[in-house]
Amino acid sequence: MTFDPPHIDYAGISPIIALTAGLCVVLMTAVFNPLKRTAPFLTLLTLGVTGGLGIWQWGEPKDLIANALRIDDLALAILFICLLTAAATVLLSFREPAVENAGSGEYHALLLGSVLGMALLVQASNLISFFVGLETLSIPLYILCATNLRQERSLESGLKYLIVGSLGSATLLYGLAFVYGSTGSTDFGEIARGVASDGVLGDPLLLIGIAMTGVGLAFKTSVAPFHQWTPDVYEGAPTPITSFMAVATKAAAFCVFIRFFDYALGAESGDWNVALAVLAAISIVAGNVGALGQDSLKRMLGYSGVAQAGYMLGGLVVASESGVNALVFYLAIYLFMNLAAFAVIVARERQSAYGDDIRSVEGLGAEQPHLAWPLTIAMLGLAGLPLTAGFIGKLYLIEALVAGDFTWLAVFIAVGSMISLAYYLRVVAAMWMRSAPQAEAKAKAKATKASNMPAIAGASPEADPIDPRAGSRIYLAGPAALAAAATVFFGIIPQPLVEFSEHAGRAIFSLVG
Amino acid sequence: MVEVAFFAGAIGALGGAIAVVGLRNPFYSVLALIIHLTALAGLFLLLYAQFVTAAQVVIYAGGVMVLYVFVAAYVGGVEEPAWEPIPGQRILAPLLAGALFIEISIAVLGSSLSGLGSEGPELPLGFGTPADIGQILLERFLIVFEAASILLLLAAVGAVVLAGRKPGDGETTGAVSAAGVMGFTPDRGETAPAESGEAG
Amino acid sequence: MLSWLIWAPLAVGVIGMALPKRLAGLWAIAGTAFVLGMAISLVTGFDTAGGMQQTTDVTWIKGLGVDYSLGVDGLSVFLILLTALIWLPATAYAAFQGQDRPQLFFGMMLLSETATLGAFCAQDLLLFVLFFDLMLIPFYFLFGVWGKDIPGGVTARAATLKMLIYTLVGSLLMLVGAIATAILSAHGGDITFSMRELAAHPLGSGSQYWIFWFFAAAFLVKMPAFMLHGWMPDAYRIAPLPALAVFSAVLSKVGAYGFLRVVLPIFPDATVHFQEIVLVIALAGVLYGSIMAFTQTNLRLIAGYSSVAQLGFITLGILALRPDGANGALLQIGNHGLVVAPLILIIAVVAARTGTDDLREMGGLATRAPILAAVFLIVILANLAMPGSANFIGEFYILNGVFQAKIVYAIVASLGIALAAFYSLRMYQKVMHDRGPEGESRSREISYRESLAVVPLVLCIVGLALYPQLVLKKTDNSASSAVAATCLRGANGEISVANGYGCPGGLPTFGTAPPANPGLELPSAGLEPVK
Amino acid sequence: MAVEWYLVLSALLFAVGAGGVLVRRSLLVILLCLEIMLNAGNLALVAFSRMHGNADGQIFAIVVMVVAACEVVVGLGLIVAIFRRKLPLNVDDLRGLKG
Amino acid sequence: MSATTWGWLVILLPLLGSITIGLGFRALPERAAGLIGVGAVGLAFACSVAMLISLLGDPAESRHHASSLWDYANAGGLDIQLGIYVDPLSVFMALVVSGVSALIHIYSYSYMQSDRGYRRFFSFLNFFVFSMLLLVLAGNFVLLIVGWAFVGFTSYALISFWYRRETATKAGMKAFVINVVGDIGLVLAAFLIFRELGVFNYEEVFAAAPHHFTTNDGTIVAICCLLLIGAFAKSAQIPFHTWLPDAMEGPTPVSALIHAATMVTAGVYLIARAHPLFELAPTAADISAVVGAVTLIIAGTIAIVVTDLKRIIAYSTLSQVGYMIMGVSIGAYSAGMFHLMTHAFFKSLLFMAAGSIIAAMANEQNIDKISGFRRAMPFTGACLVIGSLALSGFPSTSGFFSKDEILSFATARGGWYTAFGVAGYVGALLTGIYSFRLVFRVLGGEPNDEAKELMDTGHVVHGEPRNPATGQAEDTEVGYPGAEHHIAEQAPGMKIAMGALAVLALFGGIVQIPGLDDLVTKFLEPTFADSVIVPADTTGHEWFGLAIGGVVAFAGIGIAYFLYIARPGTAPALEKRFQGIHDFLFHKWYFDEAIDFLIYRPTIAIGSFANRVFERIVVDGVVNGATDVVRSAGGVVKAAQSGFVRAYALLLFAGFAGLALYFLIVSS
Repeated sequence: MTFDPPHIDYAGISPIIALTAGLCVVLMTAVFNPLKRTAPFLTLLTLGVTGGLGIWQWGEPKDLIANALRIDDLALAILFICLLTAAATVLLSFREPAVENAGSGEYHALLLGSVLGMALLVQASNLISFFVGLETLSIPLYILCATNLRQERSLESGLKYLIVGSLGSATLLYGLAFVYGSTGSTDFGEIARGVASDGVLGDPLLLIGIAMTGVGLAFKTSVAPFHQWTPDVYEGAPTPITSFMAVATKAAAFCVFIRFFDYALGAESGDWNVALAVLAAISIVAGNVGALGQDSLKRMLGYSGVAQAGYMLGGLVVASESGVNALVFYLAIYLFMNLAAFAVIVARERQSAYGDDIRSVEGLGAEQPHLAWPLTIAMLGLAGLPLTAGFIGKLYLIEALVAGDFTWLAVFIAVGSMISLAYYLRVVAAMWMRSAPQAEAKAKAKATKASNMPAIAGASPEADPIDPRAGSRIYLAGPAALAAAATVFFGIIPQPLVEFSEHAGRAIFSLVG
Repeated sequence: MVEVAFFAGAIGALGGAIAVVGLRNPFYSVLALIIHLTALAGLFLLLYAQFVTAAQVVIYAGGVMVLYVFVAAYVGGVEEPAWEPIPGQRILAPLLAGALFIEISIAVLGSSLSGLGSEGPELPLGFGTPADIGQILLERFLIVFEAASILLLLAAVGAVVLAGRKPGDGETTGAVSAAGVMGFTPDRGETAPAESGEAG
Repeated sequence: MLSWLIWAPLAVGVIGMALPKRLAGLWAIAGTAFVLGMAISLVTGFDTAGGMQQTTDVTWIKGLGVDYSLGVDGLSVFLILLTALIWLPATAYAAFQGQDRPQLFFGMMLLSETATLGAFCAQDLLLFVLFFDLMLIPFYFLFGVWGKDIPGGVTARAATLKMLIYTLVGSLLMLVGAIATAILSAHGGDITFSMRELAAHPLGSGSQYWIFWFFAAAFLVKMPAFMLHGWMPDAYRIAPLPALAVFSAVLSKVGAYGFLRVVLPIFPDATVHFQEIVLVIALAGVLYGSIMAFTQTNLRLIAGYSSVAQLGFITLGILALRPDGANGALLQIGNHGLVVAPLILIIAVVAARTGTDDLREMGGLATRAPILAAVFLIVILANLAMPGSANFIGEFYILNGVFQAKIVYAIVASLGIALAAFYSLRMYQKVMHDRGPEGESRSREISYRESLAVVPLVLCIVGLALYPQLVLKKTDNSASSAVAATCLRGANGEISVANGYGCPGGLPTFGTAPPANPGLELPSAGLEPVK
Repeated sequence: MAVEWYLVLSALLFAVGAGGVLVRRSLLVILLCLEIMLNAGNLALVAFSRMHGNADGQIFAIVVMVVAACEVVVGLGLIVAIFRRKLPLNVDDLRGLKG
Repeated sequence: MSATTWGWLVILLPLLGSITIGLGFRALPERAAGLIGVGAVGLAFACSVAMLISLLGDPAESRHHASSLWDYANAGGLDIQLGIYVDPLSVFMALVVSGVSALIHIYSYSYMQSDRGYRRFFSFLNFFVFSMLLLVLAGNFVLLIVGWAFVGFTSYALISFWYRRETATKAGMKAFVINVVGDIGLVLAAFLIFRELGVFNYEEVFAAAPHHFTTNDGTIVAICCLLLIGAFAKSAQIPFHTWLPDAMEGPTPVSALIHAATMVTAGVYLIARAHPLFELAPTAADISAVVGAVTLIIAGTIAIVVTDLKRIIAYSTLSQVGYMIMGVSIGAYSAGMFHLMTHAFFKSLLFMAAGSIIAAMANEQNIDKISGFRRAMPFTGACLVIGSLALSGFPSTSGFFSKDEILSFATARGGWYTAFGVAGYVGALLTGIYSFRLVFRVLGGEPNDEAKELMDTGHVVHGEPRNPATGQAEDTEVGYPGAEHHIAEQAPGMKIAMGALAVLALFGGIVQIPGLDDLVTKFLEPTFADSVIVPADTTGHEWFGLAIGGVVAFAGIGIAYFLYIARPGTAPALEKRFQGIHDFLFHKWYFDEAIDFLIYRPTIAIGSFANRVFERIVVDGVVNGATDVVRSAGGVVKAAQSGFVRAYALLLFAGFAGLALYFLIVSS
């Protein structure tokens, strides 16, 4: 028996190495008290270095470590999205009660762990690294959701996520087992060849495997009817974590969705695309109608995320390069739109007495336009109105869908967007068309009370402290403004982002050939 | 002989599983799971997966189950109420489970893949032995191996975060993480054998 | 040039956001005046004989085949002027009125001007859709933030949301339709949204049939057409009047313009196929709008329903699929814009004096405000398409087109003219004549500032009445060719779909007899009296 | 024994585990049921590995065990945290988030 | 200068006058406004005369000129010019219009002096003259419609001149809407002409029509019927006549000018103008003649029972216009135009006289309350008598010749056209009765209070004026004759105008005495030269007709004398005896009620149905229904989101099972 060590391309795996190293360093800060305050900065540094290494590797696709991973532009594109989200999450987590509860080092280490999982997932090129990546992504998130330990809801959301998430993982695993069983390989390339071979194509064993894999991935991307964890977990989790989940998890899961379905199972696309299209349609309907009348902004965004996942799934359904382009483009702009929204929600959560209730933003247009504008732009963008990137994103998706003969799904997107206006604009209306003297007064009263009587505040476990100046903190207003600016910028000059996503699409379809 | 072993293992695994679901007391469920896992380990052995069998016994039956027992003992055996609050769940749940079983079985039995009906091909010598597995793991799945260890680290950190005592809990005001490590040793103890088990 | 025209308002608006409150209004007036100047120079430089002019064509989104493509032709040139012309007085009026949060208000006004000008200039289908949708955003804010809640009735927020969802139903489907058009006509090749290209390679009639409705829905809701006008009453009730003036005067016309610009050239077969259905909708709009207008007592709603009726006429003209109808429709688009904007501003003036929008609480304003009454009277006469006004010429052309195409529709539609006379005069009388319920002590003459906003528009009405040819001669070529698209079909130039008029060379001939001898002969020449 | 037998058994185990998650309310037992489902997957993996004479499936199964262990650790950590907060360990009582 | 240049001047002068007065309404002194108004119209008359002279300078066969200022609307195959057409007919009309208008302006200059709306009045009045001249001089159908609508509008504006009176504004609205209906008829006729001939210009249309249409072709009949709708609406023929009596709410000079002398005769002009078309469509011409005949009789019957001073004259106008319509429809073009001219003279004279009396009565118009003015206002009384004589066709007055020329033409044409002659004589009898009923009731009898006061003091002073119809106090501030009233006896302007008209009414007939001279016919000859209806020699018929006419007139006047002077009690007795007929006539044959019931109410009903039901249930219902569907779907989604994690798992597995099922089906 000879040991044949795999070739290790250190340049290729440098982002993963950087993340791992960063994770360990950040974890150290948890142990050494004086370093505690440095954790966020070290995390940002790690993310920055990883991003830099990613840029270095841009445009040089290669298989890594015995084909377990493949770094290409699709992987990097999604990785950039995840890194940006994570960086924003770090900023939003400044002074977050959840961080205090979990310990800054642990919190950030877990965050980095999740990002590491994403890095693995987006590059995953065989079933095992796919599964491990997905779990590395998920498990830290289960914990992070529950980090606001003082809040029952946070615990509940963590637990719900864990239970349903594990169910999803088990189903996914089972599906992967069947895919492995019917093709005899764990490698995506081999699977692609196996699937296309006679006797396997259309075999029930393979198809049931695809069905179960689809369920698992649909679960991760919050596609209905596997979406039900989303609103609950989004609402219960600490808001920075919600924003992280909303964008990064979805992006990473969609990346592997693309890689696995369009590449490994590409030959079967004629069978799975209709099924996924139906799921997309159900998501669009369920997400949009569910979001109507939600008072919790995070919950509303959760449902909206379900609907958006339905839109994005459209890009996958058509199994075409333009579909993938559209999906990646949409994910990129989804990052900006969500970030702008969540940054404002975090600010208002800390500033007002209403938490993430819609009442917390009432009258914001007059009181704090620098917060109202980003949220407005985010809502308009999510609704897909022009001059925001959301419009271009929908345009891109619809174009891919129509070209792929899924015009009916395009119509669903249109109708869904229409319904979505009702809840997105409700937020806008609350900001600009209502005044909120009462809310502000209460918040101020509560703030003074909190500062006067810290003991009582501490004793009341459900109440988070009020920070009356949260609205003008640069680490909240800054990301909000930048993300909103990006939303508008890419709405007017989308070409850079279009090219970015075309790289991604080409990366995967050059494999398909 | 193989058939007898298979059916014995199958009955053990299935019986254990049904017992886990059926027994009212969580503590007994934990014990039933141990039976299930052990029986499954036997089946793995029948499939020429020696290392998996060993890991199953060591990690699961030995390690994870200890953890379960600890926690079950810690939180106490709480009987579940018989009342079902979700309408339709009691009827739909078994139906759905049955449907899943039938669908998967149809897929398995309806498949035209040639290998399914056979016992499988002749296997090379040493298939599934620790050496074989170790070599594959380090040659082809190195990154997976490393990732799994990071995952375990993260899970450990997570357990500390979740179960550790906090200053707010009013027991100690020391460093949070230190208190966590001190206050919740079992999982720390569990991660070590898992890592070492793979390395071997 | 066109880019400057389109984006100047937005630039002005953005700068205005940073200005102090009292300067915002003046700055916005200066901005809209500047835009008007540009629009006028555009019109004067317009070459009547030439087709598309002042074109800009830059690739915008390469992968999607979307170009930033602008141009002006006879269809759009006066609409651009109209836009610039209406925005200035409306902005001025709003500034004189004084607004809450003026920077935002004027920012939104100017953004909406950008969007509207963009829609009129866009020569790329997708760019058109984009601007078409964009128009809604500023109006969502204008209506929602500065609208007034009706006590015991609808709130501004609810009404605005209703309007937005209604109009977006159409626009989003239109987006799908536009994309489908481009993709289907590309036949797997490079996708382009260029309207000219799309018109040159029309789709098969099967695809046209369903895509047609996606576009028609968007345009008909925007107008609003009969049965799709559900958003209109509430929105008109709550809207701030200066914003409503531009909304009613210009935005509702974009739908009609869309028919001419997009539907006729790109979906000719479907247009011919569904001609009658749209005609019926338009006709119902004419009658229903008119009847509703004279049973309403709220001035805003009278203006609103009258717009429904007028837009019905315009749609009739377009769907007559004849050059005269199309020319009339274009002229009427301008006319109605010129009429309804001052009408709504006058409603604002009147409401400022009486404190109500309700006819029943008004009367006898003319006693104290003869100038206001005279101005109002001119507007009203134009609104009821008094012969001698350009509106009459517009309706005359429209109805003539319809009459020659589908005679029954024209005869029924002419009822609308009588009803228009009724409701318009009724409105005038109840406000200016007769007696109010309790004295009219509050009434005063139109102020200098208010007349500065209203009177120039009225002068435009009068000027156009004297010389409607000013518009017609510039629209004639483009309107005729837009209509001609519905009869020139087939790749080899053969006429595969006839719109019923023969169409040799794309233009219908008239009558069954040769045209009369143009020589000036005595009527009796050659005829011996029978003794 | 033909591989089919193992697969049918695995399907049965998966179904039992799924049914258990659906009907049991104790958090602890739900975690146990999840274990059963993962183990069903493992059985399928190992059986396929035998069928193809390819050890990838076994590697996969080992990885799954690690993952399962991690899930258990986190799950139990959550149970402890919930127990500490004196909250119910019945999943049906955890429904502060809904709608 | 050519005839067309004069023609443009004729149109332009009153327009300039109107604009000047309108824009300068604050700056101009009242008197200046009046002078500008009078001057503009006077100059217009002078220009008309110049136009006449210029036209007469041309040889008879080329007495027609077209002129266009600019392309008014020329696109899409339609060519509409801003053009006029000058020929004997239009010159004749321009002369009558501008001449009578000038006199009425002079009258108004005095009459309206106590009115606060003086400048507004003159501005409108000048605008009316402009519109009417535009109408008669227009060179194509579109411009005709423009003029047509303009006079309609000015009519509206002047009827509701006293806009604080509800009765006035309602009457104005009625007039306007009915006129718009007429406009629509014209517009549709223009469309049809365009469809068939592709042109709008008179010359081209009339030249092409005979080649294009065969006689009584369905299309040409349709065209003519549509033209007739316009003509009837404007000339207040049945069933479009109801607005005219109500139009008497306006100031009296307006009634004289618009609702007697000029505008209401536009229908007559139109038929004469379009005679080449009507001759191609004899059916339509006959319909028109019948309507004219019916109108003249019905209006006559109503006039006998109406008690409102001005309305009696208004119904008589209806009746007289009926004569003209009948005349031009049966081919008696120059006779019709002749009657149009003489009618303009005597009818405006009548109105002026009535206005003088009404002023003295402080706007009380009920003849039951007016009596005995013969000595209080001798000049007015004389004018009233002269006007009435001419109206009833008393021999040697202008009406005598013109009316009988029409009737004799009818009898001369023979066949069933004779019936029109008979109807005309019946009408003439009625005319005699009602016109002298008015004369006898107003001038005869005991002087009432106002008459007495006038005789005693030389002036009348009234209290606050009230609207007799509603009892509302008049708003004198915005223009209603104030305390100071102007009567012909004291205002020179009124006297001049009335005197001139009295002379014309008495002696205007001499321009066309059968067998002696035929100035009008000769002058109009070139226009109607193409007429195919030329009955045999009519002179005999005319003299015979004149004889009958004279007898009938005497008879009518005699009956009136009998009823109102000789046996004053007879009239009320007859009223009692024939209560039903009286009521029927008094309610004007229930035309208003019928229109109200058939048209107005249904429209309102539809409107309120649409408002209350349709809008809410159908229009909103569709949307609300869609919203409800969406909302209830939201309810379902939220109900599924029960918070039970096991329920989520259930749905997850259900989705899984469904998906698996789909794939199993696909695989088989």
